[in-house]
Amino acid sequence: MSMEKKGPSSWDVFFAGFWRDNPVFVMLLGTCPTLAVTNSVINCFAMGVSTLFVLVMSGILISMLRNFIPKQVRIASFIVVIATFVTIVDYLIQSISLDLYDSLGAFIQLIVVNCIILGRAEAFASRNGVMRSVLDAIGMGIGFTIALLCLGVVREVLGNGTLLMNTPYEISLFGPRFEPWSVMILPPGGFFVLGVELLFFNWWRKRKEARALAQAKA
Amino acid sequence: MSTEARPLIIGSSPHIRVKQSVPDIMFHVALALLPVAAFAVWSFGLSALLLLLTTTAACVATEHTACLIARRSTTIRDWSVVVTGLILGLTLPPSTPLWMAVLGSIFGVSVTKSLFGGLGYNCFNPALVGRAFLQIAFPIPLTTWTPPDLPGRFSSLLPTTLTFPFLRADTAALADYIRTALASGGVDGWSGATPLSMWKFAEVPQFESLPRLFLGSIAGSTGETATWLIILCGLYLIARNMMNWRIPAGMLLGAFLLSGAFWLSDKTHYPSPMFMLFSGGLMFGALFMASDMVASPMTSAGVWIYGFFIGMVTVIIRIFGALPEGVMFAILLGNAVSPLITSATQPRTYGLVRQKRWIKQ
Amino acid sequence: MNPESLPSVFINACIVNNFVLSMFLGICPFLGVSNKKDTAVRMGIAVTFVMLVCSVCTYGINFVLDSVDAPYLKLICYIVVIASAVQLVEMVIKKYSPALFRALGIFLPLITTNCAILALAMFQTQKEYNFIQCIVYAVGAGAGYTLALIIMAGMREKLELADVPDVAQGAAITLILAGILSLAFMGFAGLGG
Amino acid sequence: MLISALSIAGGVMLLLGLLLAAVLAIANKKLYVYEDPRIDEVEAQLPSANCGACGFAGCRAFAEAVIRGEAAPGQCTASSADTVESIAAYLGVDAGVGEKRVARLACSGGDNVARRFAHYEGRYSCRAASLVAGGGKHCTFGCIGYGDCVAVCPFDALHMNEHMLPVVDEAKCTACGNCVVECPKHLFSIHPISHQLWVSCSTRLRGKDAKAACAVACIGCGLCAKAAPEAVSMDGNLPVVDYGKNEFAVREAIENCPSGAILWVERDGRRVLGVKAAAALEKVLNPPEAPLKKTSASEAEQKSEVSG
Amino acid sequence: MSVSETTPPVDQKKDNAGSLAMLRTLGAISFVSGILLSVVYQATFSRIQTNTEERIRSTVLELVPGSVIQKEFTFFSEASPDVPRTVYAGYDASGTFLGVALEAIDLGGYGGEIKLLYGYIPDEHKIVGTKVLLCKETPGLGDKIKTDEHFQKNFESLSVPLDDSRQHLLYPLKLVKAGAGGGPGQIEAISGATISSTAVVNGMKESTEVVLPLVHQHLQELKEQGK
Amino acid sequence: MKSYVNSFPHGVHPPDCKYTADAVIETLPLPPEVTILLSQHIGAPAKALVAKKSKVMRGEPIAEAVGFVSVPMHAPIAGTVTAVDYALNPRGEMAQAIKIKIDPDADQEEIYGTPRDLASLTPDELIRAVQETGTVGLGGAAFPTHVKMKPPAGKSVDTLIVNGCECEPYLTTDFRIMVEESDKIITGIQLVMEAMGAKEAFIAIENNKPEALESMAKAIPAGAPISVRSLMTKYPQGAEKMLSRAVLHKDVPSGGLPSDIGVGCFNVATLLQLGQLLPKGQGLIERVITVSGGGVERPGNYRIPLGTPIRYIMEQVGIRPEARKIISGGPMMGMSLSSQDIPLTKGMSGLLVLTEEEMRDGGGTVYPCIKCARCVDACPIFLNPSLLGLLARKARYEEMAEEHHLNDCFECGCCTYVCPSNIPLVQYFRIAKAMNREREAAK
Repeated sequence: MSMEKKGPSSWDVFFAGFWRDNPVFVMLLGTCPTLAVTNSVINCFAMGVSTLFVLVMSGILISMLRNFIPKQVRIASFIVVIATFVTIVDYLIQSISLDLYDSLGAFIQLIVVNCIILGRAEAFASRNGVMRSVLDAIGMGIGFTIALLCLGVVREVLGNGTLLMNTPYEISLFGPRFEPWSVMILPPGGFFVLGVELLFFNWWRKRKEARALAQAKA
Repeated sequence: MSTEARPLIIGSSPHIRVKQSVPDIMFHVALALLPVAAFAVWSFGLSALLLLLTTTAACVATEHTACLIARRSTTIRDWSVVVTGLILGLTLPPSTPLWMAVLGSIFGVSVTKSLFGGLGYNCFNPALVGRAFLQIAFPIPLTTWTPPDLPGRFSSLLPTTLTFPFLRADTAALADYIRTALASGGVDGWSGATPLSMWKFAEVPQFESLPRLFLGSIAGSTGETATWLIILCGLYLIARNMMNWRIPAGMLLGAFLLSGAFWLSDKTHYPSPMFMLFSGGLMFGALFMASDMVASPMTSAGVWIYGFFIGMVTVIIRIFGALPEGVMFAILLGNAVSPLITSATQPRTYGLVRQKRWIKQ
Repeated sequence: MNPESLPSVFINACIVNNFVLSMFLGICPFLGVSNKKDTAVRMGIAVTFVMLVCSVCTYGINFVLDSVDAPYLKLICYIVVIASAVQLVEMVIKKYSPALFRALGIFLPLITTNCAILALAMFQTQKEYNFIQCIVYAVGAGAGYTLALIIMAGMREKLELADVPDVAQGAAITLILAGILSLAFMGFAGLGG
Repeated sequence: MLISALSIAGGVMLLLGLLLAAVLAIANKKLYVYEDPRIDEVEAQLPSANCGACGFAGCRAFAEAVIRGEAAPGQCTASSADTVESIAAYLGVDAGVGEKRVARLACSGGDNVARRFAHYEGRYSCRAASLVAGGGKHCTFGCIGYGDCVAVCPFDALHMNEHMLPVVDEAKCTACGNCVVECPKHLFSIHPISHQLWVSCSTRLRGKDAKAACAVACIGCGLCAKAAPEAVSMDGNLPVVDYGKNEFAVREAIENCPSGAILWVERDGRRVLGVKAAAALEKVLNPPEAPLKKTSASEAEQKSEVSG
Repeated sequence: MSVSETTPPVDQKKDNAGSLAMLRTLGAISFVSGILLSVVYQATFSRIQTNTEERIRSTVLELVPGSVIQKEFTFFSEASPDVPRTVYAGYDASGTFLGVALEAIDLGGYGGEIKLLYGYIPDEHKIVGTKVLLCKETPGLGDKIKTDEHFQKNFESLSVPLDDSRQHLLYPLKLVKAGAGGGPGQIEAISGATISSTAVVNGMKESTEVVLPLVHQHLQELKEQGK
Repeated sequence: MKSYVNSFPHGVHPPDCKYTADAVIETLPLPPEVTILLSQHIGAPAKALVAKKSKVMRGEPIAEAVGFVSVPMHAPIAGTVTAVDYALNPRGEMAQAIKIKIDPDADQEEIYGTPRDLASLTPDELIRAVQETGTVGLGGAAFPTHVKMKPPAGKSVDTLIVNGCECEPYLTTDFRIMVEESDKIITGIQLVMEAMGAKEAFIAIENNKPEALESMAKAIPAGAPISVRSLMTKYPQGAEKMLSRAVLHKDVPSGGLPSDIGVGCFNVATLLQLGQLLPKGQGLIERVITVSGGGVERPGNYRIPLGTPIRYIMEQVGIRPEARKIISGGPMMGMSLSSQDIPLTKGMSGLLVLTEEEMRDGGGTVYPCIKCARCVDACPIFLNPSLLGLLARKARYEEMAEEHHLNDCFECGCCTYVCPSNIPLVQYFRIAKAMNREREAAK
């Protein structure tokens, strides 16, 4: 790779967000939408893609403008940029499908305050070039979508007995006699599922660390 | 040099201790629950028996498994988890499908107790969390009631009891079963409601007669019906100094006063305070759930406030909320605020001028 | 109760539709700052204050934007005003109370990205509240946020002394605690109309 | 229509932007607090152990001190040499790396050589035991052996050996001093690794009494002081090494020690006994009669608290 | 954060930038966003408008069985003359009047406003189905009003006869607990989503009480318009 | 506000086990050798006045006080000093001690002393005389009595509380001396009142000791401002703070002394010694202790010379093979001794030899705290022992002291006694206090 030894390679930047530095499971960012929209898989998907779009667009713009923005108005400027793109997404979705727009509730607009976006703008895009920022944004966006889906699948399957409900591809997994656990699509279910998934994530990471340590010793 | 062969023991003072230990206390609580359980089996039959056995076994098994996973020595011998299992069983409707009971047990014990570090560290009463989880997850089966003393209750199970795991409980079949059974006993008509929901959802509020409430010949959760027995068993624990009497006292008083105030304002719409006290799970909640030591405040004043708070919230939820019964949620809320109550009511230390400890600047 | 009446607006915002526990708003700071009671109180007060300011600003913005017929600018205006207000508050605290600043740490800037505040602006617009209702709504939401924070802090202080298994420590156990709390708050459903 | 909408939108936003920028600009002038951004950078490089070995209240306080020039990066004993180097390079200051220092234990009395004469029941901790009639070990000056030091070591540099005596892993030890504070008998102290002659006993008793309590106790014979008179002197019954004259603290001093109370610590942390002492110890440890049994039954009981 | 960021060189002068730069930057960015948003809004406006209309059209056609043409009417009731009441009439290909779709709105939902259309066949005095247009209810719970079959069944063929005065409903709509329905005008709630169910029923109640008499009043007009 | 007549709120009721209440005080034969620890009191250790091979007379001063907060030591037997060296003390430390071997030919009857006319002494001289007797608080604290008699500048004591509660189970020393030697106690009280300028004295006795109440009431001379108070039988009634609440309904301020509220608090045994020693100008050389517990063959109340090795006492009273623990003091606050080589000190008010069945401590499994709040209801100074215990488990010692008033705890043991989880709370608190002291010192 022609990259200088300045930091992680582009591939690392890209893939980090998927799992190793997953914004939800590792950095605990963007928990609000993670909890709020994950009661059906399709919502997760739409939310993930919208967030990805905003992340990438704002990443591009902010990394381009990073040298012109004074430190004091940094946050305000970033927010303006982000809010612009969110509003754009909002109108785009409305013009594509009103049904999808309705199913996401207010949370499209709340992408503005998703800490992932401002967090990446602050921590990455304002310090890196356009190319790397885009890679990071795509990686983080996909990581976010993966995390949303991790929750969404569990919540929808247990809470409704289906996958991809409200879409033409709806699959009923357990047949009509399934008793849905309505708690799963309610707020407490969101907290529980994320809590338990974090628990497994921690366990998995600890085990990996322990193994790495054991290997290093051997 | 005679004693030198066996070295002296050294240890920190005090060198004597009271004999009552944690397993003793928990064992007696379980013991005090047994008459209530027996009455439940007597009024609701085989299904109730199976339900109680299932929850107890499932709770014990969950705790044991959790200990194995955490590589700790098992803690099932301290009886606390048996108490949890019994309480959970006693708060469920008799027709609860067993698979739901198992799910509630697993959820309650693993999430509320094991994850928090086991006995003594749980912030909430595990049985209650299991119950609330089931209530929210499966609202319909958990608000489907069975009348007590059904003919044939000892010869057959209720149709929903053995529902296949994860499948819907057939409440229609249950209603048919009940109607048939009642008809064979010469009774027609069954509203399918507890005294509380009859009051709340009926067109014209219907108040159950107090003696029936007191004696337990009403529909309700397995263990909540026989008020007299619950009081007796609670008094046993209080007499053995294994329960803080202030909690049930505060809770009953809180519920009594608040519902009394409402009752005085409109006697036709609001139920009498005695109805409030004896209906639903208030008595059972006061004596066996709110009084759970682990999740209640530690100071005498705090315990009164805690009881009072739960009693009042129960009444508020019952009267204004969407649900007919609020004891469970009220106690959970009480559990949630109990650390705050404890720290706010810590009495003045001997010889100390009271400081502002709540918010330090 | 009439859902438009002031007590009802308050109870609704504070308890029944608690921003944290039933609307999933403002979770990040909720997880971050709920470990000590006094920090929780301060954070709660800060959030309530910002909510109040933003509620008033939102009312004004709506008025202006409706008069020039540019509804597409609402979101951006809300967020920019909120962001600036928060930054101003941050600067004031940093200047006059470094200790408080250290206590709230990185979470002060996070109030900017606290969705609870933006959501408040959006909900009050959506519900078409009048000025008084807006203020009551903001105070109620702030009080609900503070309540959730303090209850959580009380329990987490207790939990610090417990033997929570390694894998569950940190966010996992906090989320589960929040879940149980949210379960308990479900009991209030239907209250206040 | 389009034009007017555009101009309204542009105008409103421009006004808003300018207004906010103005407010922030004024606030920036009035309320500005300068904070050196290097503090964050340095803190980020530090290990965040917050061990306090540097003498400051946590890593951030240390970072502030380093920036102010009141401390050298090398004072952080928990950082690797690379990190120290990198901080020093970042700030353009001298790293100020000192000689590696480690914690040393002034006791050799494990359960194989030192006797316990009372059976302690209660919390499994040295501090707890020491408050209960001294812990029940015959030598009341020596290590109690319940491993409090191990528990407080943040760097995993201490572990208990099979005779319930802590062993310092000098490679991992960062001289943070936690064990020094924790040990109720005050047996630990921090020393540069060049202090190789080491008195590994703390008894104040005279020869006979000391020997009765512990096979490796110093009997106060003074042979070491004779072998290295410039560096070693006797204080009561115990030799003291004057590390100010470390060059005279020669290895010969340990050769005549009859008990093994004074020993030689190699640079890699190995503890070497004198020939005589080694032979004497061999006799104690593999005598005609069996060595003393550990009180293992009681430990199981005491540990039950941890599991229970 | 474990991604290591490349640090820009520390420049203390730049750190505390001048007020002018702040004004310039924030002003410029805001201005550009304003323009951008305005453009996007204008560009998408007609699409969204069409979407909304198309949605209503398809809904009306769906709600009024057999209809292929939809027409919009606005009536005013005497009780509340300043509120326009929209009535979507459905006709078959030959222009025969089949029924109407009516709007019901209630603000008392969990997430605020709920808007739905329901089909009404004036000749049969029957409601023949509903379709939720706007719903911000909790996904999976409140929004069951859209999907819950049991709840939908309430409206599949709901008889709503007017009383003799032709001004009021004979049986006003009424929400009852799940499983307790069956009576005329009774609608069974979704258990666990009482608030949303209440909002739906309240909205429909208000709408039926006002608009159904109106429809009958203007029935002739509606029938003629199809020709 | 609840008023606690003749008692204090909270506290516990352990079984009283006073088996030796009727055993008249006996005198044991003199031991062949004694070991006088130079620090048997709180304060600076005494400085030896004798060297190896010195001949000493019974009652002769053998060590002198160093400074004000210190007391001299006297030879309890006539004999020869064999060594001035390290010896094991009750705390399990090696401390300086004088060892004396009995001289079989010496006259053990005659006791060294310098009688003087007490009436002519000024209060200050009286206090000095008290110091010369070497008297310390014989209830167990071993705080030099003369220091206590001289309250800090600006403080004065007008009320004297005489502690005859003996609330610890098993112990009957104070009870026996109140029954047998009430006159001398009254003498002691009067001397102390005079030296301190106190106007009033209350003799506080728990109501389970009617004989002592009666005997003390009888001994009070007519007209003397001394009265007997019968208090509720409850542990720890005999603690200074509890006494001042029970008798005077006043709180000793946190971190302060009884003299802050004008109270002086003295144990009956201490006053007995003063009443006995001061007129003759003698030193403290022996004391009465209760030897009791299931591991003893002849339990009773014995008058024993200080410095007598425990082993000798045990030989005299007979120790059973099932004896597992020897405690100096009572079972609630006493110290367990690690060896029988430890000598009798001034602060030992009893020796309990407990068997396995008697001590229900340590053997029980420790369960996690179930927040039953029994400790909260037992703590006589209104702390939250449960919380403190949990904090201690996590080593948050400084927080315990700063926010939760750890330093007000006087380790009465009520919390540990009632704990159903067998949590060693008091031990945790001792550790915490020790760590805090050390951290403070390190700063």
